[in-house]
Amino acid sequence: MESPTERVAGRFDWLSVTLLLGAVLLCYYLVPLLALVVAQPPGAVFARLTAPAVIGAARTSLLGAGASTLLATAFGLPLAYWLARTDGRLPTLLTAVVVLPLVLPPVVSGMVLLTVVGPNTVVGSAAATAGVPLTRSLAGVALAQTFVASPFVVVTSKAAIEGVDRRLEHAARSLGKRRFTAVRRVTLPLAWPGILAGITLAFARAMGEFGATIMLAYYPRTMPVQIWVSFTTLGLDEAFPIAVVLVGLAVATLVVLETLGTNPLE
Amino acid sequence: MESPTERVAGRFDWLSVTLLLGAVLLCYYLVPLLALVVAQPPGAVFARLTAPAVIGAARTSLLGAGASTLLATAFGLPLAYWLARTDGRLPTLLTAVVVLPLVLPPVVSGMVLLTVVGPNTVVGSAAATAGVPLTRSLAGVALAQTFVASPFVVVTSKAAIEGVDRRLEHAARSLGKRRFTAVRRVTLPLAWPGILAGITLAFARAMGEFGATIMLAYYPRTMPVQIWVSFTTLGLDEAFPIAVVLVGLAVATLVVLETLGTNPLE
Amino acid sequence: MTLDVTGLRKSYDGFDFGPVDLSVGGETLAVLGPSGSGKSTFLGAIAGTVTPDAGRVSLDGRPLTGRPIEERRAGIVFQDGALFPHLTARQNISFTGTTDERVEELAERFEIRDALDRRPGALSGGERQRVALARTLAADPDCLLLDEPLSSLDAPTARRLRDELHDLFAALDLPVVYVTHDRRAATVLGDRIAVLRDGRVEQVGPPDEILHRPQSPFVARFTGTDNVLPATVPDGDGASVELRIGDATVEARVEEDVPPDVWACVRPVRVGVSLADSATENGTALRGTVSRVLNEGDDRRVLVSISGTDHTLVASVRDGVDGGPLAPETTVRVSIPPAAIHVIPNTNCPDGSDDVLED
Amino acid sequence: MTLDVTGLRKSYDGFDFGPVDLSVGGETLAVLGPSGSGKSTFLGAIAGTVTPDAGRVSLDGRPLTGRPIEERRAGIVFQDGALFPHLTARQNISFTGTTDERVEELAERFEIRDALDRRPGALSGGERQRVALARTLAADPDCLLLDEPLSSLDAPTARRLRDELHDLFAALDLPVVYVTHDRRAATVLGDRIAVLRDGRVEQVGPPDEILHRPQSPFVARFTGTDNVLPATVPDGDGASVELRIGDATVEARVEEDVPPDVWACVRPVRVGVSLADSATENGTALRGTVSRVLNEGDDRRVLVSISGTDHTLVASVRDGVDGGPLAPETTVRVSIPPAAIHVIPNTNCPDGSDDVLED
Amino acid sequence: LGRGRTSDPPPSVTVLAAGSLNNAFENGLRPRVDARLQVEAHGSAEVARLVAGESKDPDVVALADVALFDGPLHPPWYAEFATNALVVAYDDDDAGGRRLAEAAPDRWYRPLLSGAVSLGRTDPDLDPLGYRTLFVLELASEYYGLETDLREAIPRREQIYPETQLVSQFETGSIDAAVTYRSMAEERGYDYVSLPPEVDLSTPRFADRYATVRYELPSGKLVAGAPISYGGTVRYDAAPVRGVFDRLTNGTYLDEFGFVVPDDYPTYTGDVPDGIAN
Ligand SMILES: Nc1ncnc2c1ncn2[C@@H]1O[C@H](COP(=O)(O)OP(=O)(O)OP(=O)(O)O)[C@@H](O)[C@H]1O
Ligand SMILES: Nc1ncnc2c1ncn2[C@@H]1O[C@H](COP(=O)(O)OP(=O)(O)OP(=O)(O)O)[C@@H](O)[C@H]1O
Ligand SMILES: [Mg+2]
Ligand SMILES: [Mg+2]
Repeated sequence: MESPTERVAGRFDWLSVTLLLGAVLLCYYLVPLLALVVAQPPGAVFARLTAPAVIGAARTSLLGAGASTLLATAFGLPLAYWLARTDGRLPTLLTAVVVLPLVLPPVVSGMVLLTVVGPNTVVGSAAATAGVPLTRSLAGVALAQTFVASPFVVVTSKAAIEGVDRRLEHAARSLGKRRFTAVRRVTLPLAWPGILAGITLAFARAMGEFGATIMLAYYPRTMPVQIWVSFTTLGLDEAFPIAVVLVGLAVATLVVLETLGTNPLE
Repeated sequence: MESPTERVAGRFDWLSVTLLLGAVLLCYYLVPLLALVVAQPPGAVFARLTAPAVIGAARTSLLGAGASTLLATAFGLPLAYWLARTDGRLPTLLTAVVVLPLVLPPVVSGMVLLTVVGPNTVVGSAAATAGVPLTRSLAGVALAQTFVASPFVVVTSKAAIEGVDRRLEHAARSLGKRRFTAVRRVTLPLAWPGILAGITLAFARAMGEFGATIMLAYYPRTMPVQIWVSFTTLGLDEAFPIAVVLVGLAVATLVVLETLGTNPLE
Repeated sequence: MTLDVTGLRKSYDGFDFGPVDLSVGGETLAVLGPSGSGKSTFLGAIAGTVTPDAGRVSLDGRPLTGRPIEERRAGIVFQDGALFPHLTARQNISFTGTTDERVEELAERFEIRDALDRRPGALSGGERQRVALARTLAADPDCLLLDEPLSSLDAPTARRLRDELHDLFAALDLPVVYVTHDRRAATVLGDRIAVLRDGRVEQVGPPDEILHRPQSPFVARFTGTDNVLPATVPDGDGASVELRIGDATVEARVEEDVPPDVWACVRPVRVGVSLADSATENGTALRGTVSRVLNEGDDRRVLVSISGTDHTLVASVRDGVDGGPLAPETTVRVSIPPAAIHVIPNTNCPDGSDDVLED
Repeated sequence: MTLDVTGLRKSYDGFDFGPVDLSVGGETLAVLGPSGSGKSTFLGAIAGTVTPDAGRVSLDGRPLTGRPIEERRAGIVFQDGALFPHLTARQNISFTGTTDERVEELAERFEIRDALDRRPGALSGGERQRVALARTLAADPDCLLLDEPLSSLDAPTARRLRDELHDLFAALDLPVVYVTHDRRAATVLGDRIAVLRDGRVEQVGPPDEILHRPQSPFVARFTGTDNVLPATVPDGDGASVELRIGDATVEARVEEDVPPDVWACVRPVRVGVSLADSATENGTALRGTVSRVLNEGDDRRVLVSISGTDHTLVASVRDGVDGGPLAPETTVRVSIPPAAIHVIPNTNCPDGSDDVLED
Repeated sequence: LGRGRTSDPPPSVTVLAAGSLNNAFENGLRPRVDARLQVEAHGSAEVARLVAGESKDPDVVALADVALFDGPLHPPWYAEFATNALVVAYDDDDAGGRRLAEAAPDRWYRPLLSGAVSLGRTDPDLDPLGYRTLFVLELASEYYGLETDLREAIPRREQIYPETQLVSQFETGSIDAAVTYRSMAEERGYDYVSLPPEVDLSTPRFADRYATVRYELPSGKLVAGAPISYGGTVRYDAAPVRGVFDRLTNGTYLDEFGFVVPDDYPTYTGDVPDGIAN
């Protein structure tokens, strides 16, 4: 039989200590969120669910965040792969560039973006002539969110791809598969948890983005803009229920993302 | 001798294609940033470097972002480890919780944080009595930035830790090292690229954070707040040079971070 | 120091390990068994890297089951080394804070001095394996669990290390469980050998007993007794009996009474093959035709179809010992000394030929 | 199909591979060599996973060097398998789009049907190795590079697979480079054997030549000729010469004229040991004292200090072949048939004993 | 941008407006115009900066302080269409707030001076409400003939919040009282103390009196006290824009939202294009 002290020692689990520390952070996230959610009368929240302005904003937010997450993934993954698999100082330098959009306050990001895609710029007016105005449009929403959120995909995926043994890619290629196929079928699935983390972060950030969006596209309104408008016109009581709707929307999407994107290794 | 067509085929490198795609995104980051930097007369930028308000703001920003990155790492790493190494549905659920602060527009985050650490709350008044006011103080800056930026450390580190073979930790423990030591000396160094990515993202985001910071701490001013104040009082010509200073500051810090935090595997 | 394993079980989807009961004193237990028979699972359950479904493991009376890995003090060398990829070989070995001298001494012993300052990614397969071995030994464990520690080494190096390990184990006086698929290493290193089959211990005993007195056709075949033939004993009394294999008859010496149905086991090296017209040799002689000859370097493996039966005997013949060329189709005389035949009662033992096929 | 390797070189910090020149036709080249001698580096340079510093590799005239890995069509089985951890064994094997039937057939052949639907993490060491082998074969490569593909398998399974591979290689008619540290596998599978030492090819030739007519003490020792003794030839003409080893004299048969200083090489199995008082045997006889006896299962390894010299001879003695007990301190008569002695000129060849130590 | 979009009916007109006008425009003006109204609201100074810096390019600009039309914006003309008054809003659920209510209407500054009430205000450097709060305090000292200058005694830096925070702090009860526009107090249903017209900056009649107080902006520009006056201008002239601007400046909706429209409003300054001032 084990002696009691041995049992206690066995039970004193370091994993629980990590959870304890982590719980502090979790509480820091949860308490304000719960305060927000609990304080709103469910009726008020449900009423917002049918308000056309809120429905429109939800649509814009989902479309915009979806589009920018797609853009971020489509362009960010190749970039991440290149950064991870190229030797030398250049990738380190470029990684720093990727992080810079995060450093700018979103409003400033919005303003500098306007200097590039604004209606009076070459790009902006060309696009507008082609019928795709880059500001005050869904395209503008997506552009603003892409600028702010896509670095997460790049930086997180880069780290994840670096963690995949290059030899597995070699093995796939030695079986006659082109590098692209090897990456698609071996490297990316193995880096998937990290890539998914990046995509999740980017999507969430895009959903919550306000500063840059309001510069590029006040209209169509995203949820954060709608919350802000409601707040400035009618106050907190009007704004917070919409925030709860936003949180609900995000949770639903994140759960779908987690489920569709299950780690293939598990 | 190789035939010319073989040579060409050999040179057509898929890695370059990824860079081509990635370059689109890089340009999207770089062009606005360059537009910003190049448009500012160097003299104007240097003048800001000595302005007391800017120096103060830079100090606050660096201290705040540094503190919040430290907090995020100190509490976020244990949480990430726990989330990565625990089986079941609970970690998935909690990971969603971790992402939620990103979903809230920063201003809303600031508002709900005020309901928890504001001067009239239990926590806030207790802290204020103890001489550490949680709003309108460096502590407030750090708290706001931690809420907004720490999820990056948690989510990215979690993915990185998941990528480390558990058997290596087992091996370390079979050599008689406690779990904590095994994690510190084996798991964390191996997950380091991912963790560093998370820390980098968190730091950058904290440097750029505006919405939540302005709610919790208008004073002392951080760089984004200072930029905003300069913009509304004196206009773009005053604000953009400060933004350039911010970018320079961030680049310097990121380079230091990259250098100090070199991947131990390389 | 004694390692006791009682009723250990572990089930995977499609594979059941155990129940296994074993006790290892200050000795070396060599574990032999086919690929997938549960050898690594066994070691893992002792070390704590595999959570068993049932059973107890204790070291010198101190229970190990349920304890965290780090408190077990069971040094395990994983089959693939499990080296820390971010540390050099030296840092791997001194992970537990071993002194420089000890690291140097181990490196000297295992011939990896040149590799010490390289990371595992820059080591050859064999170097990696030796670093893993050194790392485990450097931690001064209370028992040693080695999972095929020499499998990636060339024969001369493996033999040298085997001898080093032999001396080391003798000096350490710890329970050592040594998983190997090298019959020679098992014989040289093992004070006892345990043969695993499908997750269960089929036989445990000293090397000589396992090799020469297997208790089942499986153990016989697995340990190199390639000839396991069904035979009947028409007249089974006394120390010497006649065995009928098909139409042929051979004489065997037995220690106990044997039932009428038996397996006759003969190691290939004990089968003599001579040209049919050469002088009669010692022991019972059978006639047959050579069906195949395989050159294995020092030995030739000769397959002989025995006349009057549908069995094939395998003989391991040394160059120049019997003289004369042995080509397929040659008619030969096969002689087996009566003492070379080991008899296993053919009662409830399954044949085992499903697991170990013949050439 | 011919694989041509010319002037291949690769330098690591502290290790230089090459220059190596080799040509492999539709045959199997077995590569033997100590751990760390560059075997994996050699295969990697052909497959493209290692970038050589110099040299050319071509397959049927088509140059491989400088080409991307995927265009080389060189199927490599990595030493550690390099299985895709996120795919089941079946998905690993059918990675290149192999039909289900072919996967089943390979699985059947390599005895891994039960393991097909598991991921590498849930496979045993030997199962993993066989999946890697099957995966490479399923890709229908133009040449095969195998890095110790059977090292994690138990002896009977390894032998069965070795025979499977033998038939397969014969049927495929591709260049096969087979790195192994199993001398038997090299002998059975290799049409030729190359012995690597410190990154260079020390000798290439058919198995019989490598084993029985090594050109250097290193090759001799590495391929199992444990007895490599310095000898002088007082009178070296004709087919039969007398060799002086210390005070003792043995007779040897030689094919060419030999210089006065030579190495006398004898494989342990060719050394006969009999009790000093038994009848004189064939061949030259020496006297000596048994210093150690090691039981290796079927054989006993007997170390005999030869009187009149300070050399020790190793004999591999089979149970019951010579009869009588052989204990340490016994005085014995050692006989070596003149044909069993292989003579290597002791001119510029280094001894090689640094690399391959004796028991 | 309104000019290019004649093709898609109804035409859209973009209005960049001061935050305090947002509710009136969103819920008062929008139902009264045919055009698709796109209102963007920021702080008045921010609006002016955004337009001056060409970050935003609206058809109509409407600000809470016509002083901004002398810089950073320099439109050729503008219309003043409403005024507002400053009030002291308080929270009736709160001890501090109730004390303020008890002191009203003539002694409202006492609890503020004694420190029993936590007051919130906005940054005078950043928006007009901020410096107007200071004007009110100075004018009140004069009006009540106090020895202590309220402008000196009351303000402390801790009282300064960005506008969004001020509102949310007030609504969540962290601040007992705030100096704010009457329109805002009305629309949000705050309790408030009305101030005498000599103090509350609402009455053009007292313009001279208001002009005695000043505040220096960080740019060095000196702003003098003046009646609160909401001004607007059209940046891109087009029929739908004019329609909107006309409703914007002449609408009755302004009263509903707590603004004051003096009889002579709207008044025009500068080079007014034909047909705007009818
Ligand atoms: N995690 C697992 N999940 C499912 N099955 C497993 C798992 N680990 C091992 N197995 C299976 O259990 C059996 C025994 O595995 P084990 O690794 O113990 O064999 P082994 O005797 O060490 O074989 P080898 O000599 O090939 O290394 C194998 O059939 C293997 O496929
Ligand atoms: N990437 C590398 N960097 C530095 N040294 C290396 C690297 N790879 C291999 N080496 C060294 O080169 C030598 C040859 O290695 P290689 O793997 O080819 O040996 P090997 O013959 O396959 O040995 P083994 O039988 O042990 O697998 C070894 O000493 C090894 O330490
Ligand atoms: Mg195993
Ligand atoms: Mg190797």
